[in-house]
Amino acid sequence: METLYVICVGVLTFCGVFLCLRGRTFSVVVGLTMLSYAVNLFLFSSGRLNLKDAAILGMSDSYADPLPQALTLTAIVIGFAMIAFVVILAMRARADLGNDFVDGREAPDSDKFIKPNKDKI
Amino acid sequence: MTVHLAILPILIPLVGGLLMLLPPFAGVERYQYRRVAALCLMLAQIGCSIILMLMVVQNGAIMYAVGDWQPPFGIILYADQLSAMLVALTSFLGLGVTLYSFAGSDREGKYFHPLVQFQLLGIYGAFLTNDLFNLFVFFEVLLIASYTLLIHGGGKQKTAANVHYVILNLIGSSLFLFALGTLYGITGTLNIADMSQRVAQLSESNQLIAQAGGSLLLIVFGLKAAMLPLHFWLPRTYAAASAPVAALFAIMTKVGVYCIFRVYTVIFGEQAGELANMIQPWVWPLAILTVIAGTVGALASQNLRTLAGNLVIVSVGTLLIAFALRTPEATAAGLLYLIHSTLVTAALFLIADMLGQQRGKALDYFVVARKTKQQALLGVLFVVAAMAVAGLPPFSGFLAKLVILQAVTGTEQKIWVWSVILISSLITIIALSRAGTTLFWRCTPSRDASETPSVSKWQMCATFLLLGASPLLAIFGASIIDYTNNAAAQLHDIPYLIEVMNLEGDIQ
Amino acid sequence: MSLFWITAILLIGVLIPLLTERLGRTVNTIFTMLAPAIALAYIISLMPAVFAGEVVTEYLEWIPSIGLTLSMRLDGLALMFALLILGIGLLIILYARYYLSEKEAVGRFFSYLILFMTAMLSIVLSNNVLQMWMAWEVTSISSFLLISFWSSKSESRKGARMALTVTGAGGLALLAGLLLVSDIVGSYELSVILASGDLIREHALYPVALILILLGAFTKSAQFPFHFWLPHAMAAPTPVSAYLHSATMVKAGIFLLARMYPVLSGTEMWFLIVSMTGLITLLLGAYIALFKHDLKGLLAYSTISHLGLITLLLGLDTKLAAVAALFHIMNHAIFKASLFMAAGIIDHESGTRDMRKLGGLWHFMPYTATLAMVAAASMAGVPLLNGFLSKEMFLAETLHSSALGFISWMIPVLATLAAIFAVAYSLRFIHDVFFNGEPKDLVKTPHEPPRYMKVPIEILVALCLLIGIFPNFMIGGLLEAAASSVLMSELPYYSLSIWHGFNLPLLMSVIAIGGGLLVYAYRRHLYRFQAQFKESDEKLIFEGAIQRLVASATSAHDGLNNGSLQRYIAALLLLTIAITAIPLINLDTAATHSPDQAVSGVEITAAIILCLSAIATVIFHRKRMVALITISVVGLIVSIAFARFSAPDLALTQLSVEVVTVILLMLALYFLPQKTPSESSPARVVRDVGIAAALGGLVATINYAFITQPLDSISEFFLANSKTGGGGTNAVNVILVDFRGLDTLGEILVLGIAALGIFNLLARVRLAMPSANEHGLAWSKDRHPPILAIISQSLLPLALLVSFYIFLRGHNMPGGGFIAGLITAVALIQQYIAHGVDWVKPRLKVDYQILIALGILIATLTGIGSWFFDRPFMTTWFDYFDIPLIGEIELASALIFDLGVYLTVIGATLLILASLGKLTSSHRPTSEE
Amino acid sequence: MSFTVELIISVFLILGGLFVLVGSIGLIRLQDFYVRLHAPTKATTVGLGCILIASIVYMYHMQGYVSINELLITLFLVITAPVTAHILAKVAMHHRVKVMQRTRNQHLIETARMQLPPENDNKKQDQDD
Amino acid sequence: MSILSRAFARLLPMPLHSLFLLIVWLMLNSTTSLGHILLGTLLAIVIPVLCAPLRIPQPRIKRPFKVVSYVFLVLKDIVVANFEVAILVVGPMRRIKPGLVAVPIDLVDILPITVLVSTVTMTPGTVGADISKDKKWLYVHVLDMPDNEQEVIDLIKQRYESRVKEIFGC
Amino acid sequence: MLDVAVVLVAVMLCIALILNLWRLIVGPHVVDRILALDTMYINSIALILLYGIYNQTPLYFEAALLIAMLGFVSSVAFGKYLLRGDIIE
Ligand code: NA
Ligand code: NA
Repeated sequence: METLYVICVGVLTFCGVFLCLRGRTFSVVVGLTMLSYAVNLFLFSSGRLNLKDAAILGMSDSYADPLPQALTLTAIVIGFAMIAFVVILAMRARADLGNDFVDGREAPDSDKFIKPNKDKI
Repeated sequence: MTVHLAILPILIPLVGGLLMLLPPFAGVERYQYRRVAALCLMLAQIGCSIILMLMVVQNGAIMYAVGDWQPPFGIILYADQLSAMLVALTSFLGLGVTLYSFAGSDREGKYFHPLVQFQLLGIYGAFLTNDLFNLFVFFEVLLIASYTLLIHGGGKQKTAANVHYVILNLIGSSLFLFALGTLYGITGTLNIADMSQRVAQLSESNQLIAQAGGSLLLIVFGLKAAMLPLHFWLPRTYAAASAPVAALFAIMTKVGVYCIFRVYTVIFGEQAGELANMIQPWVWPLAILTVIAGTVGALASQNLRTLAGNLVIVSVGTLLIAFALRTPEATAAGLLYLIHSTLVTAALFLIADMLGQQRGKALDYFVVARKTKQQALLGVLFVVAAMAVAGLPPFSGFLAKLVILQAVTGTEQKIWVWSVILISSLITIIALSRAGTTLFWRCTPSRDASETPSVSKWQMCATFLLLGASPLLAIFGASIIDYTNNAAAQLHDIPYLIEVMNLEGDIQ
Repeated sequence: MSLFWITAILLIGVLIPLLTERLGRTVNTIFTMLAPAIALAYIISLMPAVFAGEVVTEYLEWIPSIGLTLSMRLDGLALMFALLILGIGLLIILYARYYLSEKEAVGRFFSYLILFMTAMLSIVLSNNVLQMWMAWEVTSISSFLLISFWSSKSESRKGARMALTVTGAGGLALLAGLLLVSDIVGSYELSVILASGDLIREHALYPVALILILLGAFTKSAQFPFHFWLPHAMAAPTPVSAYLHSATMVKAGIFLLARMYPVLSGTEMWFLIVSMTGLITLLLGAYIALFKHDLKGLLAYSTISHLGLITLLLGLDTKLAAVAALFHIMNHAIFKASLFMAAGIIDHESGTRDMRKLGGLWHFMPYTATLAMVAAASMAGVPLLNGFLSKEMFLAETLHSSALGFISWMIPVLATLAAIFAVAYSLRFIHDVFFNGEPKDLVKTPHEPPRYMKVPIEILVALCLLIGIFPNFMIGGLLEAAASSVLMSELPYYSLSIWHGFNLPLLMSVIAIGGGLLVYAYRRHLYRFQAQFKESDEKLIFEGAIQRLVASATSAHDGLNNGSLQRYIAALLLLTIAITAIPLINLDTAATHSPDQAVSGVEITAAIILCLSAIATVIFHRKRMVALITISVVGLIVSIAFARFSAPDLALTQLSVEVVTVILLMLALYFLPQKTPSESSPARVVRDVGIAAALGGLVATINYAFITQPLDSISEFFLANSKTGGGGTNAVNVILVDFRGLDTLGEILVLGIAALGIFNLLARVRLAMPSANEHGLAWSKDRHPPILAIISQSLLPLALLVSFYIFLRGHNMPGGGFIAGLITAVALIQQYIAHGVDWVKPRLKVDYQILIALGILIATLTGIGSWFFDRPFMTTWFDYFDIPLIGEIELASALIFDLGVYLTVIGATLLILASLGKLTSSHRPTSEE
Repeated sequence: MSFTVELIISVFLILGGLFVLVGSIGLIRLQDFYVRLHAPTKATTVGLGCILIASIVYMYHMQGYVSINELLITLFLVITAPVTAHILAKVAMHHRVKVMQRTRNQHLIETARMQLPPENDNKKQDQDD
Repeated sequence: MSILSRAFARLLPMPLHSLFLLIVWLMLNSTTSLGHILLGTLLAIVIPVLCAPLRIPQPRIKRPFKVVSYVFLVLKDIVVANFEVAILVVGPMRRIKPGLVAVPIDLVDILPITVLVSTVTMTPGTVGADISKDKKWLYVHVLDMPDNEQEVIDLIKQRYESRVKEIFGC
Repeated sequence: MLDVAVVLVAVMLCIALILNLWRLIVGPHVVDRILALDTMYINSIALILLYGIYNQTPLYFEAALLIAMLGFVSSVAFGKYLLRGDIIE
């Protein structure tokens, strides 16, 4: 089981990292999402793999390590907030820079766009 | 209230920042309310951090068990001289930033003051917590606040810089979690003090795993600190940020440096057996290369903000050198340098902004442009900042660099460190003199300057506050060096930490 | 009064000219002279004591722990320099009053000048090497400001930068040298260092320290090969040149050599380096001076030459040579200052300094001409003038040197040659300017300067004469005091008199004067000879070098920081791989670890699906919509995996987060290109696959390494205390809201800030919406399918009920505020999807910003509440109540905390969506198909 | 647990499993999207229904009371599954997804796509040819 | 009286709905304890009030008991037809003769139409693909079209639409 | 007997999931992939319920319920995207 598990974590990391190295914001965001799955599984497994018992008291005699679960939960939520931010940032970059290259390079882009209006709010 | 002193620096900006999101502080037209609130909050934080510092000096380090759960189980805030000092430094910087923003930059976007508060909160938290995962959480707080502050004011540059900054840091956060998973998975604890004890007792193969986890942390902290080759994001980011934000960011790299000091002194410090000094072979060359990279960048900079950003990198490299020296003396020297470089580089960003305001479209680029309206004032500020940052006497930079040079022992180290620091100083002088002569003296025939905005009283106040610290640091150098010496000694005193945490005998 | 007062008064003196500037030039000048005058008077009052052999020292603690003290020392050497600095300084101030025009910032000029004076005085009075070094650097800075005083001129700026760069570099070398010396001695106090000569000379690091210190001295004193900055510093106003390049700035290096003479001299190395440098500089300066057409240029090279002379004397390493050096320091300062001032007057009154244009000025300004001629004669070493005396001592000393062995004769020969040149250029100075025809193309008619502008020159020229005629009376005591503080031993016999009888030095002097006359007479041949060599402008070379440095820095920097995020990420990952792989290489994979748990077909299937869909995401990543679908599968399987590994809370959270994330991605996708063109080169793909595979392998290895080890963790505590201490049976939830509540507080804060940030990101952006998909297919006209609308609205109450259920049970069973909040949010998102923003917004009148703030505030205040029970932040409270009919219920403060979480999650999620909705709802601009 | 109960649970489980499987087989085998849409949306609902019943019965025997909350899942699925199918059918029509050659009244797809009433019969004849 | 009833109407805009929520609450908690009944009632009152702004008014169910019989009828049809579909799916593909039909519908309100479409879609072999804009035609994709397409139309209209009409009393 | 049935059903569900994935990967149209994803959601519910029976615990019921709810939302969102581009216009 452990071998299978770490292979999955490795594959997810591989896919996430590869996508993070692409040149477009969207691919990078997908890569980050993938990477966060790998991270969550990795962090979670620091409490070891418990196939039987959840950390709900009274439901059995031995329990899974609840601490990594709580940590992973926090990590998931924070990851969610970050991914949400970066997704919208990607949109903003498209609006400001006219393309979706992560390097913000000026490239012809078929779609027209409107630049942000600069009035103060 | 003094019982809860250790958590007040976190709670004041938290509650204050939240209140600013609620009526009567919320709303575009209520900015005056928010300014008053922000000022009060900053003063409260400064007061609180000073009291904290005094308390720590007087009564020793404070351990605050959040939720009344004792170490190693609960989240522990640990205020020793080092963290108290950094909290005070941060709040001081925060005051400067807040004051500067009153000139109008706080109205260029929504939520400026709450976000500054949250950013400060994150930084305080990172300095105060003694729990690795909690450190991660505070890192994320300060990061998300910085992401948001970075785009404050809007504009292409900011967006483009933010894309890099955010993505790199998200990868950094992922690595942080990998590291945390590894360290928890092998030591079974999150409390830094507890982990330091457990690491020392690991089996040989587990030590290697812990080393892998610990090494991952170096990447994380190095990225925040802008250690080579993780520094690429910094100049662009800092140059793009609006001035008060860039000034506030001056402390952000120091958070990374602080974490390197804390984690590799406590967890992988002298007591860690095989793992002691494990990252030294990496930090040594990287620190020196960081200084070189920052220096080269400074010379290559096209505008003052980028130059200041590269000087931040130089300062980080210098701090890492201080870390790599591994002695309490070097740590103390590093701490002095940390205070100095934070305040002065922050001031330099503000000066760049004020210059930019008065130079029209040329902004702070090193090109011929119209003469600034307040040449004398800005000139004096620039010269003082430049001298301080280049390490010229009589300002703090000289003192800080001198102390670091003195802390180097061993001939080989001396050759490297002295030559790198001194040559970097020289090139900084060259870069800054080129910058200054162009910015102030290469002027087009002056046109009507009546439309150019003058430096506002808030901007002046803020810059004087930050820059004024430089000569003061030099004048009161004796007591400050005393303090940093004690703080460094306390940092290196692991048994003391264990004692404060009541962790003796926790592990047989 | 103490020596510190001198510094203090002068520091105040820096401000005085700025404050009195408005009162007019004359008043301003008088006030400016006040501070130096007081200082001078005080120094003079100390003269008897110093002459008596006393060393006046004073000491004030500053930062003793690093050896930085305010420590003053007034011995003979310092006295001599202090008198020169203050005395000539006062004359310069008076001179500058007339030199600078009314329009110029005289106050600022005086302020810089006094600052420089303070620094210079601090160098010579310092008894602590660190303090001395500080002052040393301040002289560099203040001279930078003075040289660039006419900042609008390019040559001023460049000259100033060059001076700063060269002296700055030397200063840093000096610091290193001083630190080394202090390390050897163990003290930064000069008194201690001066007493430790043998210790230093015998130390292994002596050569390094010597070279570093000499670098400092030579750069400052414009010794070859660092001499090139000095002529370009002539871009400064003449008072500055007169001051800095006669008595002060450039003499700082000489002072340093003299100061460190007791501890550094007396070795072969010292002799070779110092005397050879001095000799080359002496000759080179004198030779080049011949060819300069600019008056100040001539004087600058003459200065270089004389500095070389002094250096050579100090390098000769005999006691008498040292005395001669000190003597010449004084003489040179006096005649050179007066010459510079004279040159300034000529420039001032005729509008040019070019000797090719000047000529016959004797008719216009005979008085000034007389003064200048006397000073120039002193420079040439004509008898009855001070320059003659010290030069003769110098020539005598060159004869006594035998350290170069069989080529020792070269030193006197070359010295004589230099003297010939000196006579020639002095002659040229006089002849070409005051005689030799008529002036050409002058912009104004020259005339005598104002009365008081000549006073400083008169005084100095008088000194030249007086010292030249009555040397012993005039400066005998001072020289003796200075010499004894440099030599720190019995003084050698020397006599200060005009006539020493016919001897070899006299012959050399005569040869020099005669030769000089000849050289000047036949100068055309020499000029023709020199014209073969291309004249090089050091300024251009230096600027060029700096620019090349900048250019190479820029190309290095830009080559590295090419703005490519991919490169930055790759650098990050490669370092990660390198740094973590090393411990893992040593990891014995066969080491003790527990065997794998059994694996079932379901798990293998799930793993296959997970890996395949992850890889499919990579393969399809350019078809973005498909990538979203495949990554949804990944998310689903990860959630199921959490369920499988006994983490129901995680499964629930991951599920809901995953759906919201995918919805957000879809929202973004609408505004982004739908497809990515294939743009990565195969080589790049291979590189990236390599990096990704290495990191994936690394992560898997680390994971496997610890996952198979037994774990002794702190978790037992949580399980044991979850119910009794935290009041809940779901240990995960109790950790979240109690044991580690601070994390959760931070987590919702992150979420809240992210929402605010997203609001900010979208507040000012208006994106055009594509009116068709990537294939050009126009969007469906059916905006809100009614069936979907009906079903969505009937699901809402059900979803709210479920979310409340999940919220309430969280403490004891899987669930909690976060999941409940997300369920509510998703149900509301469904309403947005079904009805659109325009429809939902007016019906859902909630201010999400307030909701977020309230949520976090509730959570925080719950934590603060425990203060009222004298407990640390976030200490929770719970109790069980038995209520009739209803039964036992539990009340816990954690529930209120969780409510905060719940509200924040709803507020944050909806704020994000509402901001996104704003983008597209009203008055949407669409791009054409 | 009595044999009968076990039998009932097993039968329901296997029945459910079979239907789920058949639905997924259909997803693979059927030849165009519209036809494929029939297989999983229906077979899986019944399949899942059976497994849910098995679960209810099982939990009743485990815990001693009827834990009918599984019915809630059924309820959700019953409400939502048709809507999903409806939306996906709309998508397919909107994108003019390829339809099997032998489908009758193919012209109605375009009509439905535009949400128009069906047109008169002679036009329909034309299209059929 | 009218005030009371109006207050009641405002408090309980959809009594059936509220009852349904209460039942679901008790189902969720698997309990009939008094505490949960009280809490459930509270929720059953509060949630519809909260959701009210987001509702498009729809005709009420006039004959609740017809709902039960309708549900059982549909259930039976689902089970029976599922076997048919299952056989079709497993069998040779060429036997499948798909087709589309346009079913004229008499229902006016969207809720009854939704119920009808859902029913059609739930029963295997037919998918309610779309409704015309004027809500008079329901387009149905049929998996295995009988030769006479009217059979399908009649089945839908007589077996389901008429019953839905009865339930909603229109 | 129940054990055998559970294993048998597990095998069936696994095959079903693999088939779903197959359809999801081969497409050919995006809507096919969405249909496959939706089916996967439903099959996962079955798998989780089966796991609950196998493990004798009701803890995973909520996960199944949530998949039912969220799977619907995500399928509809995908569909809406393909119809209108903007899912919350
Ligand atoms: Na002439
Ligand atoms: Na507690």
